[in-house]
Amino acid sequence: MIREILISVLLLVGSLLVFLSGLGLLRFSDALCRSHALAKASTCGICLMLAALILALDNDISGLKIFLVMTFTLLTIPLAGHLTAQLVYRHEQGRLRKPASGQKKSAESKSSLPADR
Amino acid sequence: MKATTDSFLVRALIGLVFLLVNIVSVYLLLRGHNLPGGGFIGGLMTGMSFILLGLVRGWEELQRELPVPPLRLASFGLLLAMITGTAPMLFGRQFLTQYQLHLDYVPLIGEVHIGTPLLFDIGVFLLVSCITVKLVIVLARST
Amino acid sequence: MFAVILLPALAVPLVLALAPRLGQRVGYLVGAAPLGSAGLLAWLAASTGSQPRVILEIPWVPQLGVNLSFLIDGLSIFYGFVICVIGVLVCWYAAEYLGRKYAHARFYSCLLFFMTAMLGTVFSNNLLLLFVFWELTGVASFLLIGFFHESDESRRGARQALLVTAATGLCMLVGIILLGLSSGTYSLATLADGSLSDYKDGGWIAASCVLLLVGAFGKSAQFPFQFWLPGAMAAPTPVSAYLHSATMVKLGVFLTGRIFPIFHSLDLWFWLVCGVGFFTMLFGAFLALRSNDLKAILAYSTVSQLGFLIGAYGVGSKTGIQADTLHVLSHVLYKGSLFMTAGIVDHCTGLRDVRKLGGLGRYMPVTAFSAAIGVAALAGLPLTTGFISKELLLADLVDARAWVWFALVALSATLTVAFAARLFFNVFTGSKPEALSVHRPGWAIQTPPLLLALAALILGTFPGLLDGTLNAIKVAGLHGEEPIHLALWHGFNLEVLTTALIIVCGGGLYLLCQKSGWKRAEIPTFLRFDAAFERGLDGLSVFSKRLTLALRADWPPAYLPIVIFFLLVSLAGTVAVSSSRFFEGFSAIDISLSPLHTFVAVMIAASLVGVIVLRRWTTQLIALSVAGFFLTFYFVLYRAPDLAMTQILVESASVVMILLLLSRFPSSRLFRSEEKREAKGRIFRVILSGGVGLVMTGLVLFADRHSHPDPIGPKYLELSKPLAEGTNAVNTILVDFRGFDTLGEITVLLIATLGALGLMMRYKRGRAGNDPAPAPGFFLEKKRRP
Amino acid sequence: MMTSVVILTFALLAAASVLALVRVLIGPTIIDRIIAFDLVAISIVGMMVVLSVWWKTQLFIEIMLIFSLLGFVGTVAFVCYLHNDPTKLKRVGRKGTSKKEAQ
Repeated sequence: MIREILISVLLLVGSLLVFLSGLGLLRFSDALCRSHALAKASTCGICLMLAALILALDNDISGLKIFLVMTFTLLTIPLAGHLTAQLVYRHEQGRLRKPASGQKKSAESKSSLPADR
Repeated sequence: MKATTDSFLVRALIGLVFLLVNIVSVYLLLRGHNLPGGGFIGGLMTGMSFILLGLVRGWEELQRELPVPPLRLASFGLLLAMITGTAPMLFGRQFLTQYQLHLDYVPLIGEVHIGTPLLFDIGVFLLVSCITVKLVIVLARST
Repeated sequence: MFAVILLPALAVPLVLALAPRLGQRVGYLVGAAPLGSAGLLAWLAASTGSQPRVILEIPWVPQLGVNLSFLIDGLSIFYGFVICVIGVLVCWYAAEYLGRKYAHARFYSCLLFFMTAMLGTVFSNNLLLLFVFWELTGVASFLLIGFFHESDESRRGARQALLVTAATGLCMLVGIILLGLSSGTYSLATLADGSLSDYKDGGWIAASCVLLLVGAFGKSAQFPFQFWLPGAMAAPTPVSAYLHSATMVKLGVFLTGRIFPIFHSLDLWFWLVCGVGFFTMLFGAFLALRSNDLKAILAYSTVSQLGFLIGAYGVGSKTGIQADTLHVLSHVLYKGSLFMTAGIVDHCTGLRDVRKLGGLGRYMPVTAFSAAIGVAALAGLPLTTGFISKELLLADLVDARAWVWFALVALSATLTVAFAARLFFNVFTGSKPEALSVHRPGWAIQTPPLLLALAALILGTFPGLLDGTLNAIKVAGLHGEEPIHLALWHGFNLEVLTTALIIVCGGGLYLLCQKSGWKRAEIPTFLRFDAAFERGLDGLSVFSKRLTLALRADWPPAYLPIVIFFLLVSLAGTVAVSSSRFFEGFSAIDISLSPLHTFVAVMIAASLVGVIVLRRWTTQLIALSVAGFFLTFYFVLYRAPDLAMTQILVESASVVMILLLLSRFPSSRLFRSEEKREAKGRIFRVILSGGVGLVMTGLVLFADRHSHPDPIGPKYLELSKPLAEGTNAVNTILVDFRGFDTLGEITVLLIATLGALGLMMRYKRGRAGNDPAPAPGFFLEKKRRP
Repeated sequence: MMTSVVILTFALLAAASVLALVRVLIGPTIIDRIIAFDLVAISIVGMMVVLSVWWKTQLFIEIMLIFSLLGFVGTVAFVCYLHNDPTKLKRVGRKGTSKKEAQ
């Protein structure tokens, strides 16, 4: 019974995190933050769900395999995030807005990145 | 696609990813007969891993690193598949009859069940992976 | 039996080996092969007698009814002898004629290959086998006509000959199949004695008879197809002497003889065969009169004589043919010798235009003598076989009361006399134009024509010698029952009178033309069928080039919508036509949407809309791969892991390759002009794709309703464990049950890759500038230099 | 209890992928689209996890691995493609706005 609860908790939290990363993707103002959202939140979400899967399938071989999947996702998704972030950074160089010194300043500064239909 | 990403992080980790993917692809190949997997899938995964390597490290370097020219390996794969097909004809059986062998006390692994379809699958594996690699390398270097 | 046919072919490797060493003299050795065949044939004929006997019934393609079965009867023995004996003489003549510099090995191997094909055609009993050998002779004639492949004229002549004979050969094939289907058998022996009435549906018989005759007419250069024979004169003279006078063009006559017992009771037989035959005779004689080149005159005279031979088959259709083999024999003898003498004249003087020749008699008396006999036989003067065969034909015509054909034959005979006289007198007598340098031919080259001419003379004066053999080789269905009695003088009757008249008028016509200096002697343009044929061919290629350009085959975005549009129209059309049957099952579909499936379907649809809406290639590619991911998830929903894996791997591999391809174009600016043009076609394309989607869903639903009664899927699942000892049915099918398909697939994969590499390598070098022709099809390369 | 959790998780993941798809469609620059593409891949892997939890099968473990691999390969490919050709990054707007941007 505890296993059921644990699995459902893990699943819910994991999917919530993935959802949040999706939301972040939509809400954030420029590409750099979006890659930030992608890299962190979704990795953690997926790992939690995989942990839930390990618990759900209780034979140990598949557990090991899922652990392999987990390491793989832990390895690749941040790397992808890093790549995109680096690309954005290299492309924009100086034109990125400074970290918001004052609340006022960041509100009015529109996304400096040219939008692309 | 001449210069690739010059970020050190990706260059370092790609080796690990390459290794992981190839382990899984060989695993998929070997268990192909009973569980989802098989020659095509394994071959494609290995091909993808090489593409990944090429993307990150650059195609010329990949071309140099390849231990054996891919087309030769591909034709060897085809030859292997052909041999497993024609060998039974030597013993008077029909073309492409498959033999199964069931070993019980293999020292390390325990009970093993291998057969000529596995050889056939390995042939397919070699062919598919080498073809993907060769095509992508030539396509990339011809830009 | 096989030895007779295959002996020349077996000699080919021998010739190829010895030719380099023996050089010119290999011709004599080659002559041994037909001699051997002739000997074997004689022994075979002696042992079997001339009753038709089918030998060697070896099934080759039993399902189609094709078997290697050979028929020995009078007709085939006679033709076999003609082929072998003339073959020996031609080889001897060619040894002398072809000097040092020609490729003897290639020439003689083609010649021997031709002999085998001819013998095969003559002796084959199965019609389809006959067709195979028939086409082989066509190929051999193509090789031999085009022997001097440097000169454009011989190449054109060879191509023309091949095209015409092959086209008519196809008609013949259709005729054979029609005949085979309606009569149930392809073997000539059974067809010959079976009467026409008992075949199932008579309608087809007339059609197959016409088609077979078209094949025969094409091969024997009859009226509509006669233009290829003069074109074939570009071949070396031994070939012309052998193929285009003695043997190959006789195939049409032989075929008419073969199918005579089957079709002669048809009423159209008389009109068609006689009509085409005798009209060609007149037409050929007329053209011969108007042409100047020595070999062209002989070619057109051959066309007219072939008309004479084929017409002979039409005449005696009621009582059976009298002496068709005699007609063939006489034509072979004198036409062979005439061609060889023409060859000698050409060999010694290098000229073939009759107007520039003259007075050669003094330099080559032996050739002049044999040419004289040949010309006399051609004109049908007494004391030659030509006279006897013309007499017999005229006698047949008189018996059959066919006065129209009688007049036609008489007219063309007079024309023949005229140009025959021109052949002899203008070339061998009269004054020699000084510009002509003549060197005396050796005796060896002059003996083959002499032998033929002497044979024509002796058999002409003492026809009795032939009676025995002619009666021996009678074929039941073909020849009349009562024995033929040849005599020089049949008493004073109508034929002798007409012959005398013919000779007198012919002489008069010759003198008339001689006086007018043969000024009008060139073929009017509208009669030059071969020129029209060439123009037709060129027109065809121009049309096809223009068509591909019109369809813009090089710019896929332009022609793909058209192709899809027609696909749509045809599918929608079939659905509309059979709409009642198509939609009857649809009401029973239960539309229970499981939330999961609908969600994925919606997502796929949404991302595909994205592909349409987005502008740039890279963004479209991303949306496309998103759609691919969801599609793969669909397979996961249906619990098909293998399928999902393969699908996603292949898809992303292709995405990477497309990306590599995209990165080849310097920047999207290049596509500016293209995209402008694309924009306006966009709506049409969206509707089109919508239509295709609709039709596909319809088809899927239809297929779902009418699934196969006992699908094979479940069987594979059960058998997978016991037979292949593997629980994963997908893989056992791939590797074990249908291993052969997989083997085929991976071979195709390898070949396709090599092809792709070839293209890509070519393109790479192209850009390096040292490759003359850049990669075809890359519209970038052709239209705009980036 | 379990089914309701599965349904809820699925709904959340579906919402995540819808959001990602929206970003793919409207995303101003290509990089946003790449990120969104990656998130789509991840959400699909999530869905597969939920499915295999629900159906209690081990079949889909490899596919999850392959999906994450291919998500990564796709991203790397696009990034390398863009890396070599920065001109693609610029905004190619409608009606000539790109001219102004390009300076």
